[in-house]
Formats: sequence, structure tokens, C-alpha cells
Amino acid sequence: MDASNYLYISALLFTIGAVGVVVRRNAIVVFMCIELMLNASNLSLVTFSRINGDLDGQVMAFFTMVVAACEVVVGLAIIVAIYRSRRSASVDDASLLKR
Amino acid sequence: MFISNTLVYLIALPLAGAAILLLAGRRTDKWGHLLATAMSASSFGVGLYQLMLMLDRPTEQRPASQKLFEWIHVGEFKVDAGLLLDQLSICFVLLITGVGTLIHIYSISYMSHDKDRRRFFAYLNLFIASMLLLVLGDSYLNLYVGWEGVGLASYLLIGFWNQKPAYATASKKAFVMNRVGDMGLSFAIMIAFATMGTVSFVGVQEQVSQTSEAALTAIGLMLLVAAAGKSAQFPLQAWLGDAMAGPTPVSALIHAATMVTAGVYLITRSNFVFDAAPTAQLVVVIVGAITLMFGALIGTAKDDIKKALAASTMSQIGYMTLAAGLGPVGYAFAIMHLLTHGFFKAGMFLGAGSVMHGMNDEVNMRKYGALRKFMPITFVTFGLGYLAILGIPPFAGFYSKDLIIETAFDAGGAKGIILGITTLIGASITAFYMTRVMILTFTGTKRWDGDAHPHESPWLMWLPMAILAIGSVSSGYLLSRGDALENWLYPLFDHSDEYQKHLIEPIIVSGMALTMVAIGVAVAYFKYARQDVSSTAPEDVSIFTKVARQDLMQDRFNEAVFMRPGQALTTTLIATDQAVVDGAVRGVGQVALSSGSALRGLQNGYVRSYAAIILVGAIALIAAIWVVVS
Amino acid sequence: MKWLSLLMLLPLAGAAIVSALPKGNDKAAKQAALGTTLVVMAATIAMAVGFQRDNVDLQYVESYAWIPSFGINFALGVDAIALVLILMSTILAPIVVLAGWNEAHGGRWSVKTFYILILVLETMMIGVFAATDLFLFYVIFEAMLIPVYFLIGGYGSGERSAAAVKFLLYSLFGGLLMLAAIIALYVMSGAQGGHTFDIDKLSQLQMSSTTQNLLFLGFFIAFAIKAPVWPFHTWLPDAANSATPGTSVLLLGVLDKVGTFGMIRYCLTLFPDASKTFTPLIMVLAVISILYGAFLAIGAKDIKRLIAYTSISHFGFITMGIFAMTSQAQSGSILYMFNHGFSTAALFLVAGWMISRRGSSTIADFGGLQRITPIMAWSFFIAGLSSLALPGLSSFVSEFLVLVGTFTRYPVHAVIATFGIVLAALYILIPVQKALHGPTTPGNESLKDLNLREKLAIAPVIAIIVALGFYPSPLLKVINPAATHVISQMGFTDPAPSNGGK
Amino acid sequence: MIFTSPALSYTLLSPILILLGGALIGVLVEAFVSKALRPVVQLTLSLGTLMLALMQVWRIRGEESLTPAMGSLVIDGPAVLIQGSILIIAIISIFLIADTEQFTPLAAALPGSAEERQAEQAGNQVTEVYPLTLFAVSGMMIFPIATDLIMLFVALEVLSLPLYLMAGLSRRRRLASQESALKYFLLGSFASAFFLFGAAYLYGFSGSITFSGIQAAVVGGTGNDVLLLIGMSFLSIGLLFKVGAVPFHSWTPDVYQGAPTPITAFMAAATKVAAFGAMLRIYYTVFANAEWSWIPVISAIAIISMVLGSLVAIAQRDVKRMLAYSSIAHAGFLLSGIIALNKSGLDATIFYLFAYGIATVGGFAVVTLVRDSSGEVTDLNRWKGLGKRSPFAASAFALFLLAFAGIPLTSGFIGKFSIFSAAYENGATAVVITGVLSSAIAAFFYIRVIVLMFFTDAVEDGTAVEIPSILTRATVIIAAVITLVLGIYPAPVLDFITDLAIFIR
Repeated sequence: MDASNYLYISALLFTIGAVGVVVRRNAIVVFMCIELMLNASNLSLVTFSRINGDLDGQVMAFFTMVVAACEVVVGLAIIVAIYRSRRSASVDDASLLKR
Repeated sequence: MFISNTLVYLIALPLAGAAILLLAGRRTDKWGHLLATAMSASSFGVGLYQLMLMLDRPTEQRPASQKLFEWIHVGEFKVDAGLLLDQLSICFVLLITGVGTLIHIYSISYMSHDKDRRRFFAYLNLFIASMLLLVLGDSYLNLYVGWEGVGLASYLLIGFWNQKPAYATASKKAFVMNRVGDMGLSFAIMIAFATMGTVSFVGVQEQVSQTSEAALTAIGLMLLVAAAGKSAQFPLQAWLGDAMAGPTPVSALIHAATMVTAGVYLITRSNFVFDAAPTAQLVVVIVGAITLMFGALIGTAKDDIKKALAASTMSQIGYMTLAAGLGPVGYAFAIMHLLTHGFFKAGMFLGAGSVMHGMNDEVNMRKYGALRKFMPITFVTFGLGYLAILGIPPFAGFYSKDLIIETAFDAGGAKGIILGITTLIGASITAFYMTRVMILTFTGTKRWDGDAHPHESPWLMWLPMAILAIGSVSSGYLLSRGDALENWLYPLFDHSDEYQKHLIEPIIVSGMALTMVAIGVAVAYFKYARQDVSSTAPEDVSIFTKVARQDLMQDRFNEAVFMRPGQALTTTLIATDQAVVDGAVRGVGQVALSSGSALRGLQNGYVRSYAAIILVGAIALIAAIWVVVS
Repeated sequence: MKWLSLLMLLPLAGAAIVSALPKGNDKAAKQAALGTTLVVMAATIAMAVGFQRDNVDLQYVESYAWIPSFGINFALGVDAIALVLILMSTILAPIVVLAGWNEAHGGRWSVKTFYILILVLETMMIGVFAATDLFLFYVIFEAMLIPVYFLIGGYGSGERSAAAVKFLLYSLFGGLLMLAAIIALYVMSGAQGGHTFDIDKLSQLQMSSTTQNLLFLGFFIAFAIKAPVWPFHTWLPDAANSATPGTSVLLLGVLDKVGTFGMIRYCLTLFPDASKTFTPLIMVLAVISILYGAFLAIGAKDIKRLIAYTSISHFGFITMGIFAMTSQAQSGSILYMFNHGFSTAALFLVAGWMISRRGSSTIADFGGLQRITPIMAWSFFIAGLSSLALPGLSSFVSEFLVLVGTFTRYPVHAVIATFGIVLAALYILIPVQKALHGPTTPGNESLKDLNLREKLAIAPVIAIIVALGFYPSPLLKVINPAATHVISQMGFTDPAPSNGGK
Repeated sequence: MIFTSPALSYTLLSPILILLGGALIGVLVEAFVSKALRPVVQLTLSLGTLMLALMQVWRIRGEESLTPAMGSLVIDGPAVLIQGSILIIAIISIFLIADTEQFTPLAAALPGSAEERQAEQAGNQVTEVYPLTLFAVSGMMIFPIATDLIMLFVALEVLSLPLYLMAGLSRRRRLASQESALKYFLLGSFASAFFLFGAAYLYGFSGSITFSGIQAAVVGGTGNDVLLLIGMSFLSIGLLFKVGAVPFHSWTPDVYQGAPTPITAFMAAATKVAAFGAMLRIYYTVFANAEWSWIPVISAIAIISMVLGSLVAIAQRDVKRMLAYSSIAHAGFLLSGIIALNKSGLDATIFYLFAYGIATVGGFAVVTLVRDSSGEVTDLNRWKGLGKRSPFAASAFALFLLAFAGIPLTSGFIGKFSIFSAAYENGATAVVITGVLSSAIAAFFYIRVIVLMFFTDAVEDGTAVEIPSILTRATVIIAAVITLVLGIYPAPVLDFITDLAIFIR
């Protein structure tokens, strides 16, 4: 199977994630969409690693996972704080700051 | 040319007087008028001394000059502060300082009740100094300094009682109209420099032969504009009547004897230009002719004694301008009429001042009448002036005016006939309105109000009048005896085209002139002496009288053609400046501000739309890549 | 002796002294400021005495490395033009301080601050004319906006902050255009033999005519805003209307000259070909300025705006003279810059006194001042006469030189411009009539005449106006070689007498 | 498989190691030191760490190495300059952070809850902000010297994550503060995803994750250009997001406004330096040979950033938002230094970054001073008459604004001049002209603030200037002095930069 197909899937996942960020309201879902984008990138990395025949891409994918985990920690902390104070996880409710 | 180092005193003395009186202020109130008079008199003395020196020198060395200092030297534009006293300017020097001194003396008494008398004398001295600079400057630019200097002095003196708004306006009007003339002088100087590379009289005279007639005509016409402004010639005549707002001695000195004749001086001084520019000369003559009729017609309708005299001045200067426009033959006669006019008109103005002095400053002749008994000296001196201006032999005017009429006829052809007849009719109208002035003022029944106590003026006032009256009687004879003035001025003028024989015998011209004068006198006599004169101006008068009373619509014309459009333009420009020019600037600011406000809308506070903006950016980048790749 | 840096340091030292004075001691601040400006004036005169007037090179040259990596030097030097303008500035400074003795009191901030600002401004006024490094010039050109901005906004009257902002934004806008041009020059110099801001070297750069035209415009618009030339003038009336009289004097008398000075020093020198290209346009703008300013002055109801409008007219003359490219016009323009400084100073100072006494700047509120306050009235009148260029007063010499010089090359422009002298008579005599003549209007009866301090301030101005009217030679002898040099650098010679085509 | 221990150049890495060490000790301090002592200990620790790091940076100036950490990092002149700038900015920002009034006593507590009040009364302080700052600084230090994609990505996250948290720590307007944290986090992660995706494609393009490998592929021109272009674009999105360039700027105003002002100061200044430091390295070395592709794009972004930032700033009523938009415009100005792509552009950008960073910290420092009873006052209308109430604060702020506007005799002018001339040198005429014109627009709103402060009469509404500590005052003074000195006599600094700023590849 042609490796480039994985790239197309990766791009598709990335796009889905990006669109999800824009269209979904729930902060958790938005965040998951971002994770989807990161994982799409990982898929690309691994694919390229395969194409190039070295391990750098795979190593980088591992780093990404670690970083994503860190992001989850920070992100959930923030989202929980917001949810506690607002009783809502909708990102549209948090729109005090504008213009 | 003779170098003299004392010319500067002519100017320096009165200038010092003015400076002292103005700078030292009220401290000099007690003796300021005496100092000023002394300064003027000393200047007259210097003038006489210079005349004596000049007479001692052979004809070709008579002109004297003095270079004071380097004034403006830039590139080829080199003008020094230099003075030139020749046969022409000495005439003016003596007239200015002589009549000027008399008027100083007169004013001591006339202005004695004015608490600002010192200031008045300061202005008089300033005027004398400027006028002397005007006639002594050795280049057009030096003349220009004096030219505007007399304008300033005139402005100050007309507006001496500027607490009255009308007087302040009159002074402003005089200055502004003079400035229009000054602009002409500026143009003349610029053209002269651009075409000849020099602006000195000597330099221009030398260059005339190398210069095209077109350029010379342009210079000549511009000089004429200048002359018209200063000498109240058509079409810049309108300020003179209003200028009578100044104290009467001012009218006598500035607006009769001296300043207003500066235009004639300028044309005569520039004889070399005009001689080479016949078109310009013709225009000079036409302007002179129009003005002499214009002034005369206004004179017939004026009830204000000073304005009647002012109109007369305008008309008489028209004679001079006309003469000056007739070329070499006319210059001397223009000057002669200028000198005799200086005596008789100054005398009459002082007489008018004397009458006003006795009549609580009333100027309306309809409120006079029968003053002969109360002011005999004034009557006599005024009367002598009257005879002189009419041109009754052997009074001064006879000699000078007759010569002009003769020369006008001598111009030949249709031109000669038109000019001759114009001057003759002018003489007749002059006779009419001057007789009217005499009758309304001195004869008939008294028409003044009860609180007027006419009385003769003190000696300080009548003495100058008397002296001027002597001049009115004798100056004509003296100046023309053996063609004295003509010969005196002869070396200055170009006589290459010597004038031909008289076309009409002088005696015939004199006869015609006297006849015309007699007609004028008779009409006036029947109209005013044989009928009662009402103390208010009648309203049921012909359209011609109405127009003449309004100075032949000159002010209305100026208002309609210059003032109102000018005001409208000013208003429009101010509005434009606010709305368009500044508006454009503010508009740019507004656009920035409103686009800023509009763009704020992008920042709507929703994080999803922010992400969308980022996404749009990303898509744009991909699109750009797609464009690049495909 | 390092004259120029000394001159620039002296006011700064003065400012330091003033700022070190104890709070509230206004009198000491004023005295220190006056003392400083007098010392600067004396030093400038001493420097001017040693100036070699036939030498057209820069004199009193100093140069210190400032930002070597950009080739920027703190380079000073004066030619006759700069010398004359520095002289004017430093003579005006003590006069302004003396004349405006009390004008700092109505301000937002302390009197001390006012004088610090004035002294800092003086340093910059000297520097902007003395700079021979384009970067240094630009820095001062822009930086001097700041003290003026605070002087207008902090001590002015009426809509002072709006006027100050308008002034600042307008000037900044022009300055930024010039900055773009300067950047281009700098980069070009780097490509042609090393980065430099030395004017001489910059003037030898090779550039295409399009580039030159664009860069010229960058400079010219900045200077036209500063000068101001129509249609870039609208900030001036507002600024002058709101500033204190002293500030207005410095603004119109000195700062605006930077514009016309810049046209000669930078536009002509750096872009000779573009200057020639744009001359027809600029001449038209100049003539419009002359008449436009005059008409607006005639219609002005406010005395300060009136003076500002007259200046627009006068700057039109100066600009016209600069671009007419004849020695008469050029010398005339340079002399005009000097003379205008004093005649405007006289007008503004006296107008300031009138306004502070009457509490109004509307012309119609005055009336009959000649009889109540004769000395003040006379001072105003003489200043006005100088403004309308009466022969015998200094402005006449310069104005006439500009006109006659312009006429030899651009007769039509000169003729139209000459109509300005009639308008000048109107715009001066109308306020003279309304304010000085006529009956005394209510509210004016008890106005006080000038006191000794005010007399001492106005006397030298009037003395200079009169003296230079009769005897301008000393200045002209200094200016002429420089003016001729400018003309010949541009490849022009005076037109020979035409003999009218014969 | 033989395991070789990595060869690390500890001297060259010492600044980063010191910072990380300091940060870890800070975490321990949180755990073990008593509540009362914590603020002092943490402050001392942070300052000491930063100072020490700065000293180390000073000591390694002039050193160059491609392999301080096995080729993942590089130390050269620009690296030292950027790191030094970040540290100096961090130090004066720490002075502001020391003002604990700005921070919530208990981040976990609900806004307005009894819990929060108790914490407040107990005098609790969020001293964890110090280690967070140190972690962020460490990330910033690594970001511009990273030479492979993994390092770059990790550094990006290390600098970002603490900042997300710090943005939510404000004591006043906590809802807004939390909101800003959320927005910053979501958008930041979003941008990181783009960044990572771009990194993946660059790897795919070149077959290497090291800069030198990618660069070699770019120079060789053998790879697939589409991969390169996508990789470059998406990587750039991540970087441009960090610097706040349009259209990746939207977080800036909201986060700047919502975050505690000391954090805003730190973030605005230091992040920009770090991100531009990285951009400089990437564009000047890695992508230098593909300039045909990115210069037009970056130019367009620079132009719209300058214009939009300046225009929208005019309409702002809140001082922090106004400064945020101004920072967007400045991002545009700085991008023209990237476009310059020459030595003078490099020098100019570094100078500009330092000058702008210092002035930004100074500006926000003044913002922290203006308060009423309920905390900071950022509504510009209430800044009226500040010049009368506090000439110190108002004049300092005016100075910083003039520097932002690029008025001569301030650092901003030298910066603008040098950066625009560098860009012009590379033919970016349009960028320079837009830059100059938008400077004019920018001047409009800077001057408006000056007018408000100096020329408008004060409203009596309890707005006052409080100087919370000597440290804040010191920040303002240091920033002002640097701003002035760099404006009046920048030659030493410029020469220093010119001598050092050479990328090694």
C-alpha cells in the first residue's frame, strides 16, 4: 500500500480536528479536536519516518505524545477552573473579553 | 555730475524731527511743534542753499548727487542709498519745504486745541522727509521708499482723528488704493531690472535706446498706474475725496500741493521712458483728460468745501498729467502748473481751514454765506487763489493753464482738437464750481446756525495764507518770464523732436480760454448769486447732479467690482479652508478612526471565531501554495 | 573653539540649572532662563563675528562619531544660511523669554517646566540648523516637536490640546515621509561606497530620476508641512491660535523656518534634478500660498489666526524665492526668513500683550487702543507695517528681492504674487483700524500700556526691523555668497537683462 | 547496540541548566518552605537564578558551538544576544511579579467564594508563579537556539504551558482572567498543532529533523516543494501565532487584557523576543534559500499586521488592549526585519526586540501603578489628568509611548530606522512605506493617550497612582533609562550586536 495514503488520512484527520475546533462549543470537545490534530501530525511523522527509512519521526511522535499529555494537564486544569466558576463548559460563554 | 555731501540734510532734518517727537513722546508736547517747524524751515534753508550752489555751476554740472551707503546689492541688482538733486527735483524740494513750512506755521495755531498736536507735527515732519526722499532718490527703488513713505504719512494724517470710524476707514482706503498704484511701481521696477538690468534713473536712461518699445511701453504703463494711485488719477481716484477726513492743513499740504503731484513727478522724471513709448504716452494723456473732466464734474456737485477743493485738485492734476503726456513740450508746463497749483490750491485749502476754524469745523458750504465781512483776510487770500485757478491774467494759473491748453491744441490733428476742447471745457467747469464755492462761502446771505461765531483767524494762520496768496499772484509770471522754468528744466528733457510751431496762435487760445471761464463764472453767478441758496441740499435735482454728488459712482463701482467680490472670495476661501483643505485632513483621520472601529468587530470575544480566523489564515497560505505550485 | 557644540550645550546647561532650582521659585527660573538665552545670544554673535563671509564651505565644522555602525556622526557646521537662522533664533529666544515673562502662569504645569522646555527647544533650534549629518538633522527635526507640543498643549489657551495634537500629528506625518526617503538614501549610500549621512556625500549619490523624484517628494512634503505651504497649512492657524505668544513666535519664527531651510539645504542639494522637475508645481503652490494666506488673513476674526495666516502668505514668498533660482530671489528668501522671524515676533508679542490685557483675542473686542495704550498700539502698528513690507522696514528688502528675482525668471508668478502686497495692506490695516483706531470700545478704557519689561522686549525687535530696512548690507553680504553658491550648484545663472527682446 | 553517553557542553548550556535547576528548586520550595517565608524565598531564588543565568550568558558571549548538545542546540552570537535580552526582560518582569497584590490568593477557589476570601484574609500568595516563570524562561531560552524540530517543539511547549496557567492567576476580574487563560490555551494548542503538522512535513520533505538537514535539502532543491511549502507555512503559523502577527493575532488583545498585568508584561516582551529569535534563526538559516517563497507571504503578513494593529488600536478604550494592538503592529514592524534577510536586518531585529521588550515591560509596569480601591484601572478615560497626579508615572508612560511611536531620541526610533533600512535594502519598499505610514497612524493613538494624561483635566473618581514596591519603581526606572540611552547613544549596544550577531550553521 502506498505510504502516501497515510498522509491523506493524516491530512483528513487534521482537517477534521481543525474544523471541530471551530464548530464545537464544549471546551472538552474542542480540546479533543486539538488532540486529534496533534495525532494527525503524529501519523504524518510516523509515515514520513517510514518513507524516509529512519527513526527520527517516530522519536518525535513520542515526544509529541508526552507534550500532549502535559497539555492535557494544563488544559484540563484551566477548563475545570472555568467550569467551576461558570458552571458551563461552553467556550462561547467565555466571551467577556472582546473588541 | 557734481558730488555733494549735504543733500542728506534735506531729508535728515525733518526725519530727525519726526523721530524725536515720536520717540520722546509727551515730553515734547510743549515745544514739539516748534521743533518740527524749525526742522522743516531748516530743510527749506538747505534747499535754498543747494539752489544757490546749483546756480553757481554751469548748466551741465548742475545735477548733484550723494551716495549714502550700499543698500541692496545682490548679484546684478545693485541699489545704493543715493540722492540726486537736479533741476527738476530742486523745484519739488523748494515747493515741499517751502509750502510745507508755511503749513507747519499755520498748523501751530490751527491745531493748538488738539491735545495730540505734537503727534500731528511728527507726522508732518515724517511726511516732509518721505516726500523729499521721493523726489531726491536716484533710483526707482529709492523713490519707492519715499513713495510708500508718503503713503504712510498720508495714512497717518488722514486718520489723525481716527477715533471716528469713517475717518479711519478713509485713511485705510487711501493707503490701499495707493498700494494698488505702488504695485504698478513694483512692476515697473521689476520689468526695468529684467530688461535693462538696472533700476537707477541714470542707468535706465542709458539703456532706453537698447530696449524694445514693448518693454518700455510696459514700464511706462506701470509707472502710470503708480502715478494714478498717488495722484488720484482715473481709475484710482476714489480715495482723494475721503482723504479730506484729515485735518485741513494736511489736505493743503499733502492732498493739494505736494504728495498728489508725485505722480506727475514720476512721469516727468521718467521722461526718457515715455518719450520712447508713444503708446504709454497716449494713455497718459487719456488718463489726464478723463481725470480732469472727472474731477471737474464732481466738483460741481459738492457741498463740502474741502471735497469741492479736492475734486478740483484731482481735475488740476489731470491737467498736469495731460501735459506730461504730451512729451518734451509738456513736461515743463506740467511742472509749472504743478508749482503754481501748489501755491493757489494750498492757499485755498488753508482758507477753507480758516473758514472752518471760524465756523466750528462746519464744512457744508450751504451753511456758510456772507462770510466776507467776518473774515476779510481769508476772503482776500482765497479770492486771489480763486482768480489764479480760473486763469485770469495775470494771476499764476493764467500762465500755467494757458500753456497746457495751447500745448494740447499743438498736439495736432484730432488728438489736438479733442484734447484742446477737453481742457477748455475743463477750464469752464472749473470756473463754474470755483465761483460756486466763492459765492456760497463768502457772499449772499448768512445761512449758519446761531451758535456759530465766525471770526478771522489768528495771524499765525493768515500769515501763511497771505504768503501763499502772493505766490498765487506772482508765481506764474515769475516762472514763465522769459520761459524761465522751461529753460531751467531744458537740459533734462530730450528735445530731439523739437515741437513745431503753434498751430493756433497763443493769443487766440487765451481768448477762447477766458471766454470759457467767463461762461462758467456767469452760469455759477446766475445759479447761485441771483437765487437763494437753501441750507440743505435740494433733493429734486437731475440725475446728473445725483451722480456727480456720488462722485460719479466711483465708490459704487469699486464696491461692486472689487470689494464685494473680494469679500465673497474671502468668505468662500475661509469656508473652503475649513471644509475642504482641513476637511480632507480631518477626513483621513476619520477614515482611520472608523475603519479601526469597524475592524474591532473582528474581535468578537468568541474563541471559536478566533480559531476560525487562524484557520482562514492557514487556508489562505495553502491557497497561496496551490497557486505557486500549479 | 567648538562654537556650535558650545552653543548647543549652553541652553541645556541652563535647563539643568532651572530644573535644579527649588520648587516654586518662579522668578529665579525666569531669570535663569533669561540669563541663559542672553549668554547664548552673546555667544552666537561672537561666533558670527568670526564667520568668513566669502567662504561658501561649511564653517565651525565639528564631527564626532555617534552611531558608527550606521555611519552616523554628530556633525555640525554652518554656512551663511544656517548662521543667519541660528542668529535669528538665539536673538529671538531672550526676547521671547522677556516678553512672555508671565505667560507660563496659566499653564498646566509649573513655570519651571516651561522654561526647561524653552531652553531644551533652544538647543534643538540651534542643532537643527547646524546639523550637517542628515540623521542628526532628522532626529532634531522630529524631537523638537515634543517640547513644542508640550508648550502648546500645556501652556496655551483655548483648544490647546487639540491644536497641539494636530500640530504634532501633521508634523510627524511629514517627518515619517521624510524618514522613508532618508532610509532610501541611507541604503543607497551603503550600496555606493559605504553607509553615510554626510550631506556632501549623499549629494553625490547616483539614482534614477524616478527615485530622485520620489525621495524629493518625501523631503518636500515634510518641509512643506513645516513651512507651511498650501495645502499643508491647516495646522498652523490652530497651533498659533492656541499657543502662548512666545511659543507662537518660536513656532512661526523659528520652527517653520526649518521647512524652508530644509528646502534649500536638503531638497535642492540632494535632489537637484528632481527640484527642477517639481519647480513649476512648487512655484504654483507658493503663489497660491501667498494669495490664499492673505485672503484668509483678511477674513480672520481672531488676531492670532490672522497673524498665522499672514505667515502662510509670507512663507509663500520664501518658497517662491527659493525655487526661482536667481541670486536675488535666493538671497531675498534667506533674508526673508530672518526678517520674518522678527516681524512675526513683534506682531505676536504685541498681540499677546493685547490679548492678555483684554482677555480676548477677537479683533472686534478691541478698539481705540491708540489713545489708551499708545506705545502698545504703535508697536503693533510698526510690526504690522513690517509685515506688509513697507519700504524702509526690513521685510520690504527681502520681499522685493524675492519678487524682482522671481520676475526675471518667472514673470507671471511674480506678477500674481505682487498682488499680495495690496492684500497685505488690507490684512494689516483692517485689524489696525478695528483694534487701534475708532472709538474706545467698552471694556478697554482701563487697559495699561506697556511696562518697562515689555518695552525692553519689543524695542530690540523694532530696532532690528528698522535698522535692517535701511541697512541690510551687513546681512546681505553674508547671505549673497551662499545664495549664489546654491544657484550655481544647481547649474543656474541669473538671467541676463533681456532688453525686452530687442 | 553501543550506548554512547551524550557529549554535552555544560558551560554553554549552563544558563538553561541554571534556570531549570532554579525552577525545580522553586517547586521544592513550594512543597517544603513555610507559607510565610515562601514569597521572600521564591523571589530571592528566582532573581538569583536569573542573575546567575545572565552572568553565564555574559561569560559565554563570543563562544560559538554547533554541538553544545549533540547538535540539538546551538550557541552563537545571536543566541547569546537573544538569551541575554530574555533574561534582562525576565529580571525586570520578576520585579513586577513580586507585587503579589496582582495575583489571586488561591487559584483553585471559585471567584467570589468564601474560600477565596479566607485565602485572601490568610494572606495566601500564589508563589508558584515564580517557578512557572522560570520554566517559561527556560523554554524561551531554548526556543531560539534549538536546531532540530523536536527541540523546537518541546521548547515551544515549555515556554507556552506555564504562560497559559499564569494568564489565569489574576486577583481582580478573575472570570476574565480565566477566560483569557482558556483562550490562550485553546488557541495556543491549536497553533501548536499546526506547528507540529508543519514540522512533520518538513521532516517528510528533507528526511531530517535537524535544521542543517532541512537546510541542505532546501539548498539542494531535490525534495518535493509542496511538502516544503506546506511544512514551512504550518511551522510559520505556529511561530507567527506566538509573535501575534495578523491573522494569527486574535488571542493577543484578550489575553493581554485578561492576564495579570505583570504576566502580560513578561509575556508580551519575553515571548516576542524568544519567538522572533527562533524565527530569525529559522528564516535566516534554514529557509534562507527558499526566500522566493516566503518573502512575499511574510511581507503581506507584515503589512496587514502593521495596518490592522495600528488602526484597531486607535479605537481602543482600554490601555492594555491598546498596548496589545500596538504589539500586533510591532510584530509587523519586526517581521520587516525577517524580510530583510541580511546582516543589518539581523542586527536591527535583535536591537528592536531588546528595545521593544524593555519598553513594553516598562509600559505595563506603569499600568500596574494606576489603581483605584478595587485594583488596576485600565480604562483610558480614567487615566485623564494622570500627569497632574503622578508626573512620574505619566512621564514614564509617555516616554514608553514615544518609544513605541518611534520618536527620535528614544530607542524605538533607532530600532525602526535600522529595521526599515534593512528591509529597504532587500527591496521591501512596500513594507517600508506601509511601516512608515502605519507609524503615523500609530502615533495618533499614542499621542491620544499622552493628551489624556497631560492635557485633560482629571476626573475625581478615586483613581490614584500607588507605587507598590521599590521593585516596581525600579522596573519603570530601568526601562526608562534603557529606552532613553538606546535612543540617545545606541552606538555601544549596536556595535556589540553587530559584532556578535552572526549565525553559525
